[in-house]
Amino acid sequence: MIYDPNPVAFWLLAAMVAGCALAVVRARKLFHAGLALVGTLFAVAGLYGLLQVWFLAAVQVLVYAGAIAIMLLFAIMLTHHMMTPDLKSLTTQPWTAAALCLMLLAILLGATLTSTWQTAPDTTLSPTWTPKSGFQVAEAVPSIKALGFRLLDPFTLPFEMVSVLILVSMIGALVVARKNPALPKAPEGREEEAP
Amino acid sequence: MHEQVAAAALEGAAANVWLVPLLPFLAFLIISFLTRPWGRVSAAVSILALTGSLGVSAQVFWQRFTQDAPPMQVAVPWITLAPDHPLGTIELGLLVDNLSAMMLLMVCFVGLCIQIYSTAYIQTEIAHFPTQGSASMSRFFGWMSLFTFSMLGLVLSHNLLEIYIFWELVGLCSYLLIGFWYFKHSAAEAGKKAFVVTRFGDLGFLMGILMLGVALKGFDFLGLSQKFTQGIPEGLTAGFVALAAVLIFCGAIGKSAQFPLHVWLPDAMEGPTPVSALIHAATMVAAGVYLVARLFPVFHPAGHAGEAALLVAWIGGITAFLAATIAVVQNDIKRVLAYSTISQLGFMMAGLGVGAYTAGSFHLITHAFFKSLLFLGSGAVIVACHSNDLWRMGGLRRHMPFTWFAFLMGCLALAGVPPLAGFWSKDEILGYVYAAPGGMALFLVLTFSAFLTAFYVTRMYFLAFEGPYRGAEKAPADLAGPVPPLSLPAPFPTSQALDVAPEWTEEMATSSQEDLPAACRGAGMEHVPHGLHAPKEVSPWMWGPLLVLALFAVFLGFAGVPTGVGLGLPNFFEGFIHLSGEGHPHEFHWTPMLLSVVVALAGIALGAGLFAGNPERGERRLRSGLRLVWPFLQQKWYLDHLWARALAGTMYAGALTMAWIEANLVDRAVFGLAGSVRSWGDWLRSEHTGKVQHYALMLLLALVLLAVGIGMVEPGFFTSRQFVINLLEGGR
Amino acid sequence: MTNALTMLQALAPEVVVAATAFLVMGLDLRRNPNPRAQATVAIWGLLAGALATVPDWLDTAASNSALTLWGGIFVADPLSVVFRALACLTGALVLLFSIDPIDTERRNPGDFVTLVPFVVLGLMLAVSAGELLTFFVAFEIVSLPLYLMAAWNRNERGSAEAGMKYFITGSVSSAVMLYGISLVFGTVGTTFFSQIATRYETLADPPQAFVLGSLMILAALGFKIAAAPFHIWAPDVYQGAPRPSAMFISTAPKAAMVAVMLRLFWGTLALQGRDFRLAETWMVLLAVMAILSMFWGNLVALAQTDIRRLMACSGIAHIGYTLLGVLAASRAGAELEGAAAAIYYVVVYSFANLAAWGVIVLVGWRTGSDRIQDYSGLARRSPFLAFALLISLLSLAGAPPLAGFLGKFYLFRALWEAQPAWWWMVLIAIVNSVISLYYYFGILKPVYFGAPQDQTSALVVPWRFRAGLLICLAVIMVLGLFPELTRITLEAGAAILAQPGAP
Amino acid sequence: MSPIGLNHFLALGAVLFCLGTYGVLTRRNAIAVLLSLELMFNAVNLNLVAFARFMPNLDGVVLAVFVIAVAAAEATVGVALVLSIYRNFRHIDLDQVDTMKG
Repeated sequence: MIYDPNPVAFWLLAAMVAGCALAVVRARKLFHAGLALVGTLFAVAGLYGLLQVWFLAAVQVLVYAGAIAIMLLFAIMLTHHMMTPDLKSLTTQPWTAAALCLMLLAILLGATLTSTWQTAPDTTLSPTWTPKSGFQVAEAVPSIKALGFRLLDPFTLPFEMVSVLILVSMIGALVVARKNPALPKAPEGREEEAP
Repeated sequence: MHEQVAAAALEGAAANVWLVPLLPFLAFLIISFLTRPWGRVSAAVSILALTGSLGVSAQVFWQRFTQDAPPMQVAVPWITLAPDHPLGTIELGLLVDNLSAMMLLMVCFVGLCIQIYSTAYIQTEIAHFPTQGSASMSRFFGWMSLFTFSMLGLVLSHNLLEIYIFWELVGLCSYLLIGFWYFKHSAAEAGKKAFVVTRFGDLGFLMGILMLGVALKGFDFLGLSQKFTQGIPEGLTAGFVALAAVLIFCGAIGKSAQFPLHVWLPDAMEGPTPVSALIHAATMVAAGVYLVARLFPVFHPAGHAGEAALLVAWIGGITAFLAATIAVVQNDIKRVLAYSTISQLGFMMAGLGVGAYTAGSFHLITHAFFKSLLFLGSGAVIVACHSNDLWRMGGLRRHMPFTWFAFLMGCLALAGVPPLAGFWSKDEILGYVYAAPGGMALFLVLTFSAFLTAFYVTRMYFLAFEGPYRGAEKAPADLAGPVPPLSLPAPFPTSQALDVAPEWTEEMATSSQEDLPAACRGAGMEHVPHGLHAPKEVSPWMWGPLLVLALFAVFLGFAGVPTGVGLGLPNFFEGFIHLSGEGHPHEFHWTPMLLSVVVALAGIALGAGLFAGNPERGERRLRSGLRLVWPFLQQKWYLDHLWARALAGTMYAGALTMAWIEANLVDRAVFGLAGSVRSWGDWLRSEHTGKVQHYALMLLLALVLLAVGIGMVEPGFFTSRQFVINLLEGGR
Repeated sequence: MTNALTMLQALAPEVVVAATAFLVMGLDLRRNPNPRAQATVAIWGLLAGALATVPDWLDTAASNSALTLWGGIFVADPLSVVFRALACLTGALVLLFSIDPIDTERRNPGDFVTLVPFVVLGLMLAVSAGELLTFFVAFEIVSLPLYLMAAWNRNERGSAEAGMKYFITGSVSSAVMLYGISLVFGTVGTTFFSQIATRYETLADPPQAFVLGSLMILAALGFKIAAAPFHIWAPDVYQGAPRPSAMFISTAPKAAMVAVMLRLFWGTLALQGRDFRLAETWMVLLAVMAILSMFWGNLVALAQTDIRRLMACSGIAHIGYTLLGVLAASRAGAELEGAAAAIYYVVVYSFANLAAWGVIVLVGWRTGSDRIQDYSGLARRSPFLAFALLISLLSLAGAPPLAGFLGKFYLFRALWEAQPAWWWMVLIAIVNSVISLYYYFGILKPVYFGAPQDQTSALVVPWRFRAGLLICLAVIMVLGLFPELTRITLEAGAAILAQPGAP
Repeated sequence: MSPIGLNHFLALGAVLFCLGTYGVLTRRNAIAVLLSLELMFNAVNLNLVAFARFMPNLDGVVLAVFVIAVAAAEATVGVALVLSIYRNFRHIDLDQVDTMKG
């Protein structure tokens, strides 16, 4: 049978997602926008839960709401007096952007809603593997175990690449974000090619 | 040579033939990028590379000489412009046949002698320009190597387009080396003149190549030759072939300094003397002759008169005569030799024109040896006397015995004294011309030129080597200095203003002298009493190669002694280089041979009679004897002026027209167009507002527009049944 | 099944470069890091990486096959070999050109040197990725450090601004691409290139979402290569970023993305097996992008006075030309020629561009200016630099007999053969080449005929620049002199992509 | 209430994506732009997870995990760049970060 989520929960969460997202893009105070983002992220996590993808819901809360949002909040605090809307006007080109976004929405909706999707009865979730029984198509809900094997078998390379990605972005970010250092005294012998 | 046109692959020693041009090229790279600061190292690199090339080409030559093999070639596609079209692929290839094998050997050997000579010689020139130093030496040897590479590539070229590329490359090298002392105005001008004048010929050459190649659907020499073995190829008219051949010959006229494009070569003597020897006597100028020999069947299609060949013959004859007359009146030793080169090239062309394939090629080879010898000898003389002026020489026989001996051998060879090399080769050309139907007029012209040759050679020899040393004296006022140049009508800019053909002035003749720093100018020739600075023999590095070349100048001729002479020698040369379908069966005639001996001896006798005792008196008598034509000859038949005027006049008129067209038509159109293009640019540029969110907006707008464009959103899209169902039912 | 040895061979270049990257990073952690030594290590490591592609090449080109790992996540085929080697060489050259200025100005040279091999690693993985998300992650490994390198001069407004602009526009395009990936995944249920086409065959009705998803991916790729109309960030970023970073941005990602476009729009998204309509759609789209790029790039370049902005605009135009090859490659029957032409062109472009940027970096470092008028009299201040600029710009302009001319020629011919009805596009491209001559000569004229301003002294060219420029010029000349050799090799390499079901 | 299906999630994703886009295009504050970017990434994830659940195909979840990781890296870089802008301009108003144009 096709999976059937609870409509009430969906609409509630959907409203929360849309509302919080609207707050993110329209809030007058940046701090509120940040909080609204956290709200959105939680609501999305809720939707994952509604879809029974619990692992991702947890990741969403831990990594996204817990880490990324907090980092952004720190950035807000580093660059702002916290609660003050310090810009002369909050927005630029609001109407053009709104028109564009509506067109974009129309296209996205149009394309997705006229397509037929290959949905299938909820029996063929990706197989799991146990040492005893080998591959099995058993669980209706994508399990963490299945996910882990999937990450290890075909997606090994991107998995490793993501670690490199995070490493390099941290190296670079550290350099760029660091305070202006007083230019270090050049060690001897480094000046030979200076103009 | 063409009995069996089907080419074989490169085999044996010939399989290594690619090394021959490659080694000098590597030397060029090494010198340019690695050893530039060390002149002597560069010289060593260059000479080593050339020695290697010489070794390989000697092997190739030996292989060709001992085996009777068909021409060998290899080719790879180089640039494919259209894969399916016969002309769509330009090939790079190597063609090894007897002619190219012999040319390789000649170029490498003469080049090697000249380079060894240069190691000592170039330092004396560098000494005149103390700021130049070692880098100049590297520059010299680097360019010499590049030139050698280009020349060897030209010789080995397998098709017309390839030869054209190398043709231009040797032209470039010649330009670079003529203007070697680029800060000397005259040198820079001479380089430019050589470049511009030969470009006229090359234009025709390229057109001829394209005509021939496109019409015959192929550029490679063997294929072309094969198509002509049965006469004019099908689908072509004799006129078309003749026109193409004449156009190709234009290239040869330019490069081999034939009338009327010969004017650049005397000026090219501005280059260092080894350059004159290598490029403007032995190799590059022979490229035109080589080209005509390569395309011999095109000039002489079987069973046809060969109108183009007739033109070749007469151009050659005229050139030979004209240059010989001018050489008689020259006072600059290098210019005498330059005109003599032009004249001898004319002999070769005349020979090829009447079908003397073997004889023309033979003269090409012998001439390369004795003319490079003469040039190198003149270089030694110039070094010793610090002057180019024959009137500042004299008596060098006693001071420079080795140079004297070598130079004398060269002179005798050039004059055509038996049994030296020049005699046999020139005589064979004369023999062919004599035997050619309708060739009597040409024969007389050439014979007279041969007489003149013997005469001016003798004059040069006596002025330089005999009598007293006149180094300290000024030349007698009435003997030096040219007739005032023809003044041009006022509206025409002078040639100098147009940079086309700088007029000959005394300054130019002695400019190498004028530009010397005061300290070394003449090394006190004017002020120090005579005798203190007698010329000294040059270093062994210089006279050594001279003697080697002299050996060849004396004995090389025996390789091509006509069998009819009865010396019992086989005609090696003819056995090696010959055409299967040569126009005339090779008969030996005693008449031209005896005649040429007679004229040579007569010329020598006349020269000796005039110049042996008192050269000044001889010169005055010569002038009074020739007083009607003297100014004419002195002004080089006014050809330079004619060129300058014709060019200047045409160009001036053309320039006026073009100026009008440009001001009134082109400018308006172009600036109008450019203006509107620019304003479009400015308009588009204003889209770059510098605001990042504007950029992001444009990005997404572009996405939306493209999506709409490819039909993502159509009328009725949002009211379609599927859309509504999906919207309401969530796609279940 | 792939055994460990195959895997090691296929991945050898990546392993070498990754090891180099980590080694260089480790060197940076020492107490007294020596950035020039780090750069040397990195350069040799990258060269070793380029060398390590040779076994892959021999293996795949000889058997005309591809080595695939993890069911197609990683593909080692001739296309990827060419571009992996190119990425390594580009990285090495960028380091060669950048270490002197960046070390002298002491702008965290060690970290800069560390990031370069990582970026190269990302590029190598991107061109060999056989799966959308792997490709995406690989490309983020390229993009994120490049955003930061653009903002590397922390004390310069322009640099920070360039980094920010690059980041925001880049992130938007990343999000767009991800959205596209999600749509494609949703329609065909896989993100593996090799499976997308086969799965698509089984669908009843070509879904709009697939087309839109592909379009979004194409748009994001267009952003990465700075093709109009997604190019608008380029001039600002090139102008503001530190010159070495701008050099890197203008070459490496573009070349890699062209390879990815070839891979993606040739069999994967064009889906020629099923119905040609979609392939036609992409051809029209690529044509629009190509024409817009050529005109926008060339016209805006005319109006520039800053050489870096000018190079940005000319880069846009060059991508326009290259897209003609990609376009031809998506036409059945002309794939080989189109792909080979695009590859040849992009390789030639990379080296010519690197040479030109090498000069820009050096001149900018020595004089602190990028105004074209300040290049006046460069020929007298340094004949070598002027010559390098001459050759590279003439090659970019497509002047015969340099490689750029043949590159353009091949592109035009491929287009002509793929779609003779579009002859007018060839005409447009030729008109554009002519326009481009105008501004390239606008640079060369002051360089050769202008007088040096205020009698400045000779420009000393450090050996690293000399070596780097010589290498670039040598490559341009060799590619120009022996185009046939290169092109045949490329065609042989590209042949594998044309096989049905190839990734 | 009608049952909830795949398209509901997709439509929500589209809305979220467009809201994020709107934020990116209009917010003058650089950090707000970063927040909006996160919305866009979340929209993608929502799509992926919905596909994964309804198709059903576990790969969607795997992709979503990667997207989260990439988003984290992007945020890191974004914050670093914002700080760099702040240092140089003493503000983070993107509309006024326009020293280069034309």
